[in-house]
Amino acid sequence: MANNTVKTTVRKESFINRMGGQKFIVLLVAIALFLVFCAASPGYRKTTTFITILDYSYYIILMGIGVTFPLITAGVDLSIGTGMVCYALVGGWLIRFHEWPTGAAMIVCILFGMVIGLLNGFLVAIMELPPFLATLCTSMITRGIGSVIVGGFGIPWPTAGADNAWYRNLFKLSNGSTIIPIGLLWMILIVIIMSFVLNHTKVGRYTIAIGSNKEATRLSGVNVRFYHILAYVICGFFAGLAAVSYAAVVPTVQPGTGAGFELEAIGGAIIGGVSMSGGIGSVTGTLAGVFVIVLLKTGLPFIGLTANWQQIITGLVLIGAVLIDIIKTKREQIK
Amino acid sequence: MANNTVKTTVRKESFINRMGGQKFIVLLVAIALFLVFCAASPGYRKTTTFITILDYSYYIILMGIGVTFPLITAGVDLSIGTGMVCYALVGGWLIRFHEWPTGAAMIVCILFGMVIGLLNGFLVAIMELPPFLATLCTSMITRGIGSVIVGGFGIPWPTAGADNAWYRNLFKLSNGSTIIPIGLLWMILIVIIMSFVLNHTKVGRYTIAIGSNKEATRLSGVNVRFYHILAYVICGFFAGLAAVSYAAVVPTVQPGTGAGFELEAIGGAIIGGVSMSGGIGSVTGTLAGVFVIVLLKTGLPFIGLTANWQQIITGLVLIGAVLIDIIKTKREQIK
Amino acid sequence: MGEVILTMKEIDKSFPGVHALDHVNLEVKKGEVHALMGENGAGKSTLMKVLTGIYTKDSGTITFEGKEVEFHNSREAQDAGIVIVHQELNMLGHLTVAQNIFIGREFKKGMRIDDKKMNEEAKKLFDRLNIDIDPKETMSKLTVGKQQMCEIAKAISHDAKVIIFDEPSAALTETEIEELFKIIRDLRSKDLGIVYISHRMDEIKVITDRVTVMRDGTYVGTLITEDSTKDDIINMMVGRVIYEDPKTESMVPKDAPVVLKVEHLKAGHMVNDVSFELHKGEILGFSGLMGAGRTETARAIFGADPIESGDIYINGKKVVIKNPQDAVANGIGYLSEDRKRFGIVVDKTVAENTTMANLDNYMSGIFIDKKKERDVAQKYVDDLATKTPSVDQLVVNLSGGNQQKVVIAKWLTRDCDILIFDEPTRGIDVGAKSEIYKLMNQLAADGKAIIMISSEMTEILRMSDRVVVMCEGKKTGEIGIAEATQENIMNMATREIG
Amino acid sequence: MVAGLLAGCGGSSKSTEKAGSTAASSDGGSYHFEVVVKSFQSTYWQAAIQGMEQAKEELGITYNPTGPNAESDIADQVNMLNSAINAEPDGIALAACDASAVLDSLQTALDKKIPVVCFDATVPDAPEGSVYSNVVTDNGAAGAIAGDKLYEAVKDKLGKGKVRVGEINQDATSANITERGMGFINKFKELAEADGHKVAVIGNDFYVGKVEKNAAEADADIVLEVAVPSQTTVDLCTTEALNIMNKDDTIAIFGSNQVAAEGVIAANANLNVLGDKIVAAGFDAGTAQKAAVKDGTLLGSVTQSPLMMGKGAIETLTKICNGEKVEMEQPTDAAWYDADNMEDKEIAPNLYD
Ligand SMILES: Nc1ncnc2c1ncn2[C@@H]1O[C@H](COP(=O)(O)OP(=O)(O)OP(=O)(O)O)[C@@H](O)[C@H]1O
Ligand SMILES: Nc1ncnc2c1ncn2[C@@H]1O[C@H](COP(=O)(O)OP(=O)(O)OP(=O)(O)O)[C@@H](O)[C@H]1O
Ligand SMILES: [Mg+2]
Ligand SMILES: [Mg+2]
Repeated sequence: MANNTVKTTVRKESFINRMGGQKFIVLLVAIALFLVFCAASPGYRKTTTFITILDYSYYIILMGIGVTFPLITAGVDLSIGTGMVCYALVGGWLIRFHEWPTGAAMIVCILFGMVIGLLNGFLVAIMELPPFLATLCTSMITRGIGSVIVGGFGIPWPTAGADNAWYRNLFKLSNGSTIIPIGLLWMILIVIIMSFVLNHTKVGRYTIAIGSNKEATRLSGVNVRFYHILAYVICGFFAGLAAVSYAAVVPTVQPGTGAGFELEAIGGAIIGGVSMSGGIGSVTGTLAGVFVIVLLKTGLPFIGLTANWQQIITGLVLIGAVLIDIIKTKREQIK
Repeated sequence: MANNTVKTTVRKESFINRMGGQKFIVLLVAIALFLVFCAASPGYRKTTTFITILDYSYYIILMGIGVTFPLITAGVDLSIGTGMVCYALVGGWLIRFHEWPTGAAMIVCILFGMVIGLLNGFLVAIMELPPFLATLCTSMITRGIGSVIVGGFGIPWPTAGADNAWYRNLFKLSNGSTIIPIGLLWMILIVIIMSFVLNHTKVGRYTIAIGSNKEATRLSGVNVRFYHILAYVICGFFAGLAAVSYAAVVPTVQPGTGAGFELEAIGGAIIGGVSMSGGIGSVTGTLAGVFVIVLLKTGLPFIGLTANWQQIITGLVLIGAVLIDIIKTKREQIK
Repeated sequence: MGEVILTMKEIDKSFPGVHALDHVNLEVKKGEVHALMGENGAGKSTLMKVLTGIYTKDSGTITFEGKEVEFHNSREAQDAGIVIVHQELNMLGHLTVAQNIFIGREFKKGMRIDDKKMNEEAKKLFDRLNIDIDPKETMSKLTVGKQQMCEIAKAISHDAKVIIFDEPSAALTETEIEELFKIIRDLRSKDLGIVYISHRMDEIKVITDRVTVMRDGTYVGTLITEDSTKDDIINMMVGRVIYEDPKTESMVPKDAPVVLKVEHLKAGHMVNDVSFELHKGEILGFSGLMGAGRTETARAIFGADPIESGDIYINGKKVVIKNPQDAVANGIGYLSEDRKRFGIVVDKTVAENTTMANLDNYMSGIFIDKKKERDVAQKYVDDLATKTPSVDQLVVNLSGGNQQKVVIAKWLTRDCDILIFDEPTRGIDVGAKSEIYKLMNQLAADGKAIIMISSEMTEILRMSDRVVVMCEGKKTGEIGIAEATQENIMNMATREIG
Repeated sequence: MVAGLLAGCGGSSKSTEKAGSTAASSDGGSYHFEVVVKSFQSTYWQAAIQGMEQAKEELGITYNPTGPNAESDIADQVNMLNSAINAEPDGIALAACDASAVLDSLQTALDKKIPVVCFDATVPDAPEGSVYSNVVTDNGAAGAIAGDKLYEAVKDKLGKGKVRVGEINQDATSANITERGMGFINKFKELAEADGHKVAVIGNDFYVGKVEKNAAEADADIVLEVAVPSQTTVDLCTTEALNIMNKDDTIAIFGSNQVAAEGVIAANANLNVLGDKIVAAGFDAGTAQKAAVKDGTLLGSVTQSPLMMGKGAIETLTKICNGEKVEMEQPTDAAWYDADNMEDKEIAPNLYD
């Protein structure tokens, strides 16, 4: 008897895969790290520590979310680290030496970030420069520009308590003794919005499509250049936002710094499952990945490791976090 | 009538293309930069300056040649910067605190580099970690290990004139007043050898093939894993060599440093025409690219630019150097 | 057939080193299926790419619906009503089927892309076209055949006036082709103009109304299909007559030794308890429907995918094949069905690809002997009549069929005793096809053993000495060529076992 | 000013409040301190840790040293400081990378009544009462020592046409380096102007911007050129030094920390101008610099006492915890060393390899 239908055995997906695979593992790693640090150090399990960790995670999270977009297009943005510091410098300089209102300076930060993003996008999408090189160059340029504009001096943004320091309350409300880290709420909100953008809007869809197969996307009649540039502009936008949150925690923004932050953000994104060869990635994954990095950075000193050992352990844990998923996937394939 | 021959209009290649395209342009840029700096600064056109520039270019050149291999496999090695410093530290520590002969310490440097290369290769080729992340992690690990082994202290290699400082003569012979930079000869020799390896041996052929289409290469019966790992081991070997040449020029090797050197080497390779998406690149191109970077780094202070402007100009020149070729290619395509 | 909707006149196009189109003409009417034929590299795809704005023409005119047009990109062509199903797959592997089909024209609900509606629409489309694909599946997980059907569905979903199919059937099985023809007839009845490119003569006779033939970038002529014979068309294409008759009896001597024996092979998701024997000098055809597991069987034998259980004997000796190296060392060669992904290194030269599997023979000391390499590459370019300006041409610039010839050359340099040809003539023109057939017969006569996986029934019947039929990962039958007919093979290919 | 002895952790207020959680501290004996240094990058900080190690053995306390990877990782250090505060130690010894970056954290420490002792670098705007004591080298004075010595050495060459004096500073952000750099500039300028010379300071914007009554380059007979590399690496310090040392009118050069001084030494490797044509001074120690001082390549160098600072910081914290009274400013001296005195027993221990 002929039977034309093909039997489709329902593939039993593992619990982890149903929860989002690597993302989920990384989240577990983050939670595990947190618990280990809490167990090992009394100082770590305090609310105040938690708030401090959050304070210093916002800008890395924001940069990570932003850089997820160029990464998904199979590009990269190395300029966000020094760029972020550059925008914060320029914003602080406007407030301090030109008496701009804080709000206006914040907008300048974000716009400046978008302009550099536009430049990166132009170089990559129109001039077809390799993203690694193009953004390495803009990274140098922004580092220089920031210092030149402010004249080499460190710039403090309005400190807590000053008139125009309301922006600090964006990240942390302190009612006398209790401190509410509302920055965390913002992060959650932004992650939700950007997840939506990535998964349910044209911008996100075409970002993924460009990373999957740029030429095929172009042949489908998509304005590839526009969306390719947009990915970098989004990244720049978030670097600008990160500048604001950075200025809110670091009393003085120092020119010449910032190199290395981009690696934390990019590293977080990759651990969170973003593929550097493009087409794959999620904002929630990036969030989880960045958390792992931030937790390691803040937690290792608490368990009494010196700087050198912190480096070694960070490297090993990050490799481990990614390996878990890879080994799991391999085992499943063999089955 | 069957006519199997294809009509071929003889392609008129431009002079630049016949000379090697981007490589050649980059070489021209390097020469132009050199001439500009010489013209602008009397200090720059001295032999001694030239020799110092060479001294500080060897380790970047060596790292650049090495990293060309992982780059061609569509990977990257971010660990060479801190790695190189780590090997130099360990080598110097053996000489100083364990009275090892210099030659033995040099061999340790190189072997250590190859071991880290092997680790990178294992993580990338066998465990299939993203190269960016895997080598970022080993970069942290080597930074930590170097400091831990030497106990955090800066390590000077035997200074010129000391008994066991013969290794310095490998790079520079000084007969009283005249100094012969024989390091340059070594570099030329190494470039010739590695060009040969890349273009005329199996190792090179398969490195390129892996970068172009790894799966097709595997299905041709090539031991892809072996050659993929080998690319990283070669890179590690050169990082070890670079460590020796670095130790020969800096008075003290400081733990915790080295981050950023890898970007100069990778940047140089990319400017010299190596494609980060794999399959394309040449050792001579890398050499030219690294020269552009080294010249900018050493020349800009001489024409009176302050640090910030040096950054900006470096970024702009590098973008320009790559753009020339891209614009040229585009124009040819439109024709 | 209605009025003329599209005219291309005196189209000229050159690439560096190649004069791809030399004053070519083409005229398409409403409600006709117009075949575009020609050998590999004749310029068919290039002509269509010029039409749809992917390449800019050097000279000539395009008239569409009475107006002269010039499209600058595929979007403009699409908007005007000309869509194309490309010869090379253009999928976005990371997106779902529905997302692929509606890329660039998503349904929206406010800001939000309405994926639900897209899935529904895709489902409707598939139902109408009688295709069984889950719109929510990720594209890269589908087989080549299913991906091709998605591409076709995507083209049809446009509200087009002219649809171009560039070798749609190359990746499809017989049943799928039947479905495709139903779809095309339906489109024809709706007064669309259809350009159909294919190398399969049978199809041309069945589905098309007129045929335009190209040769070496020039226009040869246009025929009415009904009024012309297969031989007329072939003659116009290659300048001679080629005969393709089914094989009637096995050429293999009865006592030929078994070179390859596979026992109870189990691998991957699909291959389940497959056993067969392959004799010296034999061409063993593997037939079956799409997804029958033939490719996976071949890949498992070749070591490309891990084997779960089962034994492989070569010349009576049990061998362990863990990876392609082991297979190659044991004298097995494998020509993949997906040449772009697994067959060639596209951005390397013809010469480099030719020696890829056998570099050891082209070394002098530790150095590659480039002269020897180019010589052997040139030899196979001549033998297989590969159309390329030189052996230094990058493979990416060759036409699809010529790329296939380069892959064949790769395995021929390596003198393997056992060759697995997975869809060896996919996308190859009649002339070259007969060359490859001749070559396979020659190889078999020289004592090589060949497994030929093919979805083209005529090919199976013409070439095989024996046929193995698979269905759903199991071997469902084995039949000598003398007894094999289209009917009994189809029967086995759809047989429920156990 | 004498600060906060009553709030010391061994004092009554805290021990009653926290009797349960920090039982050990109420013994008055084994205190635990958090130490945040600028980095572990340089041997300088290792010498400081060595001093702490000595204090640990003498006083029977425990401490936990942390620090960022580079002195420019300001945010990292603030982070570590916050972590240290949250660990609620009996006291914190801090060497701040950036004086204004730690202000918020110091406020938190004050709120939590954790005493802070700054060593190596001060925090001038620290919240009242948060910093109990500063154990620091007066960097301005230390830089001035080099200025003084170099001026003495080149005095005779002045007044015969325009001359150039170089200064290499590793960066323009850290307080130590900038104070030292300015200390040198101001001293040299002051001495030269006292002798009737006109001094123009040129080069890095930051330093030039801090000079008062700067002369125009065209009018001056002494040009003081300040160079800062674009990154704090030896090779870039070398290039900057090379540039200045290659100029015909250069007569002296000063490198204001180990990296900068080694840059000067490295630049001389091929040029061979130090000693006779150009007089050079360094700062800090290290094998290369010590060798250069010994063979006369460098006229001499300035050393701080990192060991004493580290030890002093821990001792001071212990005193505070014991409720003893401590001085707000506890300067540790910097000293000039040259080929003649570098073996002296007051000098030699500070000259780390
Ligand atoms: N981008 C390109 N650069 C250089 N040459 C090209 C390019 N595209 C096509 N060609 C050449 O133009 C000629 C025509 O190619 P085309 O792809 O149109 O052939 P085709 O008729 O579609 O062949 P097939 O049946 O094999 O698909 C070939 O010789 C091919 O090598
Ligand atoms: N569980 C599964 N998950 C994903 N894909 C599957 C699964 N089972 C089977 N497949 C697909 O079915 C295919 C098995 O068929 P195979 O390609 O071997 O068939 P074939 O007879 O060669 O057909 P084709 O003509 O399509 O090449 C695999 O390539 C695989 O992509
Ligand atoms: Mg074609
Ligand atoms: Mg198949």
